[in-house]
Amino acid sequence: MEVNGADTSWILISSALVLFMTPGLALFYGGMVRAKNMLAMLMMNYVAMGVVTILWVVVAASLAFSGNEVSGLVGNLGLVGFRGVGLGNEIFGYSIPDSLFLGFQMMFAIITPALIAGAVAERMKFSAWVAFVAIWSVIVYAPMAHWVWGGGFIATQVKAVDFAGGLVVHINAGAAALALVFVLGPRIGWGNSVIRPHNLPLTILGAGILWFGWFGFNAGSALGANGLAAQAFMTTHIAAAVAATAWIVAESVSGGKPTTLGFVSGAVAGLVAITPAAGFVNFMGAIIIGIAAGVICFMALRLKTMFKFDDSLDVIAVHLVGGILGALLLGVLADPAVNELATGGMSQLTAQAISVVIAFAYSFVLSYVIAKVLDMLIGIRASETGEREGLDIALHEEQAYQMAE
Amino acid sequence: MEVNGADTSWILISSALVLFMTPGLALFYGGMVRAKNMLAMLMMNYVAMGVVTILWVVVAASLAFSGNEVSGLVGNLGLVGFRGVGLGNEIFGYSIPDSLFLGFQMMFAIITPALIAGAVAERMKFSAWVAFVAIWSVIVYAPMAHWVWGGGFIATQVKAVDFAGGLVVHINAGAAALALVFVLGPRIGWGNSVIRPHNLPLTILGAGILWFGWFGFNAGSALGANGLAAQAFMTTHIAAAVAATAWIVAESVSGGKPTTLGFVSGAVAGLVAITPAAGFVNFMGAIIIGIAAGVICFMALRLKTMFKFDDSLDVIAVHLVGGILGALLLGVLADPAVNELATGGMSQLTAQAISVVIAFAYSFVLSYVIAKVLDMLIGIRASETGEREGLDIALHEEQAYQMAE
Amino acid sequence: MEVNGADTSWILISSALVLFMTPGLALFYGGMVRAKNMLAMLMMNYVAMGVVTILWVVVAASLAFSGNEVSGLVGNLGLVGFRGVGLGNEIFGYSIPDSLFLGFQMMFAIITPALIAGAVAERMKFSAWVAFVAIWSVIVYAPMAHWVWGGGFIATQVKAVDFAGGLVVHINAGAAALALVFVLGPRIGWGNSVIRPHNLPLTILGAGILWFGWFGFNAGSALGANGLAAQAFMTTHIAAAVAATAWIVAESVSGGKPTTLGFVSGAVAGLVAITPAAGFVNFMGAIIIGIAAGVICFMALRLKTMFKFDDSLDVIAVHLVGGILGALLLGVLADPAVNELATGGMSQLTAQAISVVIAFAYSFVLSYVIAKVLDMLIGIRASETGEREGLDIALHEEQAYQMAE
Amino acid sequence: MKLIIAYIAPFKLDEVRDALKETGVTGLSASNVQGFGRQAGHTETYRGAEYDVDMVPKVRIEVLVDDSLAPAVISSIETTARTGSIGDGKIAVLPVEDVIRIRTGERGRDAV
Amino acid sequence: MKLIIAYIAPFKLDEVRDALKETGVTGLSASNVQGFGRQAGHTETYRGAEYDVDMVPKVRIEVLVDDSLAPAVISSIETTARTGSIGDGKIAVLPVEDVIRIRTGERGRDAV
Amino acid sequence: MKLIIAYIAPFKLDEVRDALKETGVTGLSASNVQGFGRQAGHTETYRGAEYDVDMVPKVRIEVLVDDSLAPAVISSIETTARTGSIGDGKIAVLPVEDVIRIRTGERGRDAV
Ligand SMILES: Nc1ncnc2c1ncn2[C@@H]1O[C@H](COP(=O)(O)OP(=O)(O)O)[C@@H](O)[C@H]1O
Ligand SMILES: Nc1ncnc2c1ncn2[C@@H]1O[C@H](COP(=O)(O)OP(=O)(O)O)[C@@H](O)[C@H]1O
Ligand SMILES: Nc1ncnc2c1ncn2[C@@H]1O[C@H](COP(=O)(O)OP(=O)(O)O)[C@@H](O)[C@H]1O
Repeated sequence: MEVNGADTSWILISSALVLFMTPGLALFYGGMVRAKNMLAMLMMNYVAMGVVTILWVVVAASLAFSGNEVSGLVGNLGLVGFRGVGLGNEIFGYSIPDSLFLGFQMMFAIITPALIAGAVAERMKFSAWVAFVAIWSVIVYAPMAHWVWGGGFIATQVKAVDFAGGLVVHINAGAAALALVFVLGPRIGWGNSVIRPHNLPLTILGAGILWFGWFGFNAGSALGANGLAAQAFMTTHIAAAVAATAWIVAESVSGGKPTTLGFVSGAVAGLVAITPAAGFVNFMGAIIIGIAAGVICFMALRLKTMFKFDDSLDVIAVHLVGGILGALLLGVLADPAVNELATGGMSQLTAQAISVVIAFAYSFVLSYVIAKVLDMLIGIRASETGEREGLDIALHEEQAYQMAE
Repeated sequence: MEVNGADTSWILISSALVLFMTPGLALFYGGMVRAKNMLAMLMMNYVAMGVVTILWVVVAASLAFSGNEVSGLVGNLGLVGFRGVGLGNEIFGYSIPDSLFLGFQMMFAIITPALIAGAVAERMKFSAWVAFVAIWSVIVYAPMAHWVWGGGFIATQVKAVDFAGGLVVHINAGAAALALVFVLGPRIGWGNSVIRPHNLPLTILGAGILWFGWFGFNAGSALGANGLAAQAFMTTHIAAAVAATAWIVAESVSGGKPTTLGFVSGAVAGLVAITPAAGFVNFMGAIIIGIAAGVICFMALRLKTMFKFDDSLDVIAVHLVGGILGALLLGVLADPAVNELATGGMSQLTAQAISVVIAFAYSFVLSYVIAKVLDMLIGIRASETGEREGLDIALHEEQAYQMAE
Repeated sequence: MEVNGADTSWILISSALVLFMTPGLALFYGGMVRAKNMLAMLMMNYVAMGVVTILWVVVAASLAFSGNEVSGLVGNLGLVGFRGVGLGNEIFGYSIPDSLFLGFQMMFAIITPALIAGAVAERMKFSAWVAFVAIWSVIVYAPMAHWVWGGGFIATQVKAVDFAGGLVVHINAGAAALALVFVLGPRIGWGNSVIRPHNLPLTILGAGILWFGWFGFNAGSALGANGLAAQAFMTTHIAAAVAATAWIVAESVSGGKPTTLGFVSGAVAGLVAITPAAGFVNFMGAIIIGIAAGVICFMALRLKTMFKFDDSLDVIAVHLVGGILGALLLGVLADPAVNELATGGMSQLTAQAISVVIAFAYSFVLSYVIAKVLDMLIGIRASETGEREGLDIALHEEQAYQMAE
Repeated sequence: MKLIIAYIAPFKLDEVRDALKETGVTGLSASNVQGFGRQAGHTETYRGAEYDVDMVPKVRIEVLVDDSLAPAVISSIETTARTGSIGDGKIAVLPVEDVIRIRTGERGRDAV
Repeated sequence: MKLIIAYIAPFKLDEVRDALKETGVTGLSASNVQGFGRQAGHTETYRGAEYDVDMVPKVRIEVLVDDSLAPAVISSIETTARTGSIGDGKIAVLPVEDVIRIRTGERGRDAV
Repeated sequence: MKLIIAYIAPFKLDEVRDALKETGVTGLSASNVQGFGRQAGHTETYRGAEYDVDMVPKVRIEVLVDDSLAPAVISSIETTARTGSIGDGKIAVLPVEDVIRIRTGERGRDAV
């Protein structure tokens, strides 16, 4: 296949859109923390754009997408330092330049650890976070990407599918979030009173940016400008809209008011859940996934109270639960008329379930170990004074907002 | 015609851009209300992304774009639930997938009612707003879209043209805004003292997002990546720039200072006015439309004081007046060298004038009736206490900003 | 060559992305000034979208891109008012419509003077700023664009290259900033105490928008959707990521904490430095440029203290120094395997160095003269009371934020 | 001299300021506070968790006045800020030993 | 009557308010201040320039109380706001000549 | 003891704080207020509607001091905050009955 201009155009802008999601996510999360931790929250997200990019070029891209070693467990070192990646498509043979394929994938590698930040907000040490992100990108993210998208065993042996990252991105990040939350423990004062968001308009703007960027994430995963991209575009939007609406309906039904944070949380939940399914389901499938995501992720908020863990910004309820929902529902709802790569039905569902378990287990266990080791070596939690005073001053010597002068 | 990758690529991103305008609009409006109504304002916009999407898929898209019944008055139910919409272009035969065509159009259906929100800000009840948007999308927006773009009587019999939504979007929303404002009455305290915007930087950012997204709106309306799209892109940008400048010149000439809110209001006015004309006029035409929009919309701000109606954020001066300006000027300025579909001249102008009257009358009357009926059934205005306390707490049990903790 | 849909699609969205950078820049700068000067800062940026657009259409585009007069010193008046620019590509013969080529270039003409605003923040008079931008666009920017991209003498005789604007945009703006800073003098109170940013989250969001938009800036400069665009896309992203990381490492090494403002400043420095080189270097080249930009621009912050000039928001350290770095390093690092138009090596380096000197000198001298003349004619500095009270009220009769009511 | 502090509903600020001007007050300072009182407060929701907020936004006005003007100021605030519903707020009168106008160095009642 | 002003660490606000409610206080007003005191402050950085910030965010609580309740209020704040580390803040007790409840016009101790 | 309240121009805060430190003051609290006074205010524009804003941003400083230090504090603020133009602000001196340092429980002048 030759490099095709139209596909290249669409994946160029899709890559930019996915990169833009990380600032969007930073705002989405940042608005929900207290003012004194705002910059630290933004920084946890932004730093992924630096650290993961470097590691991706140096080694992670190669582990994910170069060859296939140890029966599908990991790639080789053939593309270390993007060696031999030129302007053409000789390596991967897609209709877009090889560098662009690796670039598009890089943006996913960036936002995935950034998603985790929401769970550990307001208490994790910056140095430990950077170390965690660096290690995790190489030994958790890259192999998982290989298994699912790089010709590894989940694709070829388990035969599970994942259109744009239900396993690789959301379950992966959600499981890591859970592990980190256990190692870190709750924020000071958690459970006594509700810790309130300091600037919801920024959160809502962030959600708007996420929604916008997600078109690149999901419809870009068609790797071309074609009918499948359009289908993924539409299922993505529909699931987001339905889930957002379902969430505020659920809020109202359970005795509260429809909230703006609820609406945008529902939208994100819908976007998460449709991610693995976007290019496999029809419009009815998107609606069902949207409803499920809106209602079940809303209910999943209670998990943290039931099991007493402090997942600061509900990464588990939204990304872990939403990702699992999408990966499983896709097993039921996949429509071969949309995409013959997934047929739906019992065997598909089984494959999906197995892949979910593997992704969850691998990410949870390794994340736990990395966090524990880092905690022993350098400590992963900010000092008590720092946490009280605010991480912005304690870790970055900066304040988000200044008194008017 | 086959599905064309280049056109698909451009309409994919254009659709994303138009969707992104709604969060942009939310900020643009949100910055102008008082802090206590910020979230309610954002929510009025965002909820359109949920509710309109659902209704569009379920029925409105079909009424707008499927067939042509009752001599061009409305579509049929052939596409209810997006029935039969697949990855190809069998239904509409454009050079992009059918689902993408409906998706691009959906984004217009979303932002149009969102535009109305500015007029009713700071006093309308959320439940009534949701009901209004839902009903209006189906019985006002969908038919109007059909008349103009779906093969209905304005296109085929009146022979008026509307490149990207002067009639369908701006006059339509502006007329509805006027009707709602009459039914609702003014905000408490309106007229006694100026109600001041709480966060202009967000308004200005919102305007930046709108300007950015409008390229998808107007240049996307060429439905392909070609010379006409480029022309619409350029006329859009030029009109915005000229109108923004004209507005601050008008401010200065009439004895004030050039304001930032004036600049961005002018930009939006220019974008509105060029919308129907973007793919029909040459660059000189764009400049003339820009000047007219900047100056006349600025002067139209006085209407609300003259006729004593509380159009909170000047939807009428900007969208109704701007939309009418553009639709009429296009009759004079259309250049067949740009697009042979509009020739300019007297007969074109007459057709445009007739279409303006029809669009205004239909939208105003139906919107008035819907609002009145809703007011009788559930009440459309927030309680006095709620309005004083702020709609965020009263309607959504949330506060936009929290005291530093 | 025929107009090509894929290339057109990519340049349409690239143009929109570059336009979006100006609102992004406004936020980036705006967050760093004091609250009382917020709107004035935003306005200095936004007004460029108005004034430069008008002048570009009227005359500047023609001076830059029409023909080649006085041995490569300036264009002619053949395209005044975009005369004869139609839907095809008859004039320039690129694979995109002529109007789009001029539109893409226009967005560069807009953001370049906007970059200067950071240096003169918090004290320059709005009227003088508008006059400066207008004159500067025509007699500094347009000729420089001609020399480098319009077939002028830097391209044809000096044989220096500039992929996306190291000379034309960054050195040009940086030199003008330096000149203006000398004419204006420092802000009241500068040097006594640190003048602190009022809203860093907006600055960080602005940087995110800049990063996003820069993909259009650099990868769009390939003028097509092809391997070179992908290469520029990747080098751009890599340089930004590396420079951001290098900056916070430099901060830490020199005894401070890694700051969020540092991270985003580094990102911008990296984006600046890669701009001239994006389509000429390989990935290793991008990494080296990134490291150099992060470390050297960070060190260059000290210049203003050493030489006692008040460059409010460090335009010189970031854009002038970063631009020079990129333009020179490209001489060393250019890889003909990436783009045969630049070979690297001694003669390339010499050409680059000469072009840097010319660009700096021309812009500095003319900017200085324009500023001096304007100062004599209308005064370029706000009144002392105005500066103390805040420019928002003094110049625009507006306040950015209102006390909660 | 007295310092009169009033906690009032935010939407009353303009009215109260205008009334005070008519009373002869030549200066005042206002700031935002969060007040807790008999007024019930309200419920807020954060991601499914409801909680009671018993602090409501109020505006705090401070007026330095000469003793002779104090009663008029108090009754002017009382009349203007009253809506009759809970949350109207409170006025406190504090003794002031001295007032200085920074610009001129005037002291006492001349400085008010 | 007294006006009790306390400058406390922001994260203590909820606790102090709850404690005061138990003491019988029926109202208070709180606002954000920047405090300078013995507490060291901190270093901030702005684009490579380090500078010392000796102001730290504090919350200022004001409680109007009847004389009889004052000692209880003071000791309640003292106990609840104390962490034992520098920066815990201060309490000041000011005499109040009169208090008026705007809604009812009640005066003095009834108004508190 | 006294509570000295000063309303000053915002850009004077740093200078005043430094001057007070030299005078021997060991603590103060500052907050943003909107002041109305002789200073003319300014015109603002909102979408073509001009209106007068007679409130200007000021900073309010509160210093608890021992009686003996009060005169020095007052004259230090006077000198530093004065620019000679309208809007320089005011200083008020209020009697304080007691001061308590929360951390240690010290009272009176030791607590200041
Ligand atoms: N004892 C008090 N001390 C300080 N402020 C008070 C006190 N009581 C009330 N306030 C202020 O007055 C506001 C209104 O008081 P509230 O009791 O709700 O209304 P009302 O005075 O009409 O009964 C409160 O929100 C608070 O700001
Ligand atoms: N003399 C004072 N006048 C006004 N406020 C003060 C004074 N001293 C301290 N404060 C306030 O109390 C806070 C804590 O004071 P600090 O001296 O840091 O702690 P501590 O009282 O534990 O020694 C300060 O940040 C300031 O807000
Ligand atoms: N009577 C007053 N009560 C409370 N605050 C006052 C009073 N008079 C002035 N102020 C405060 O002092 C500031 C400056 O006062 P103003 O009359 O403008 O200046 P000047 O004192 O120089 O004549 C005001 O903005 C306000 O914050």
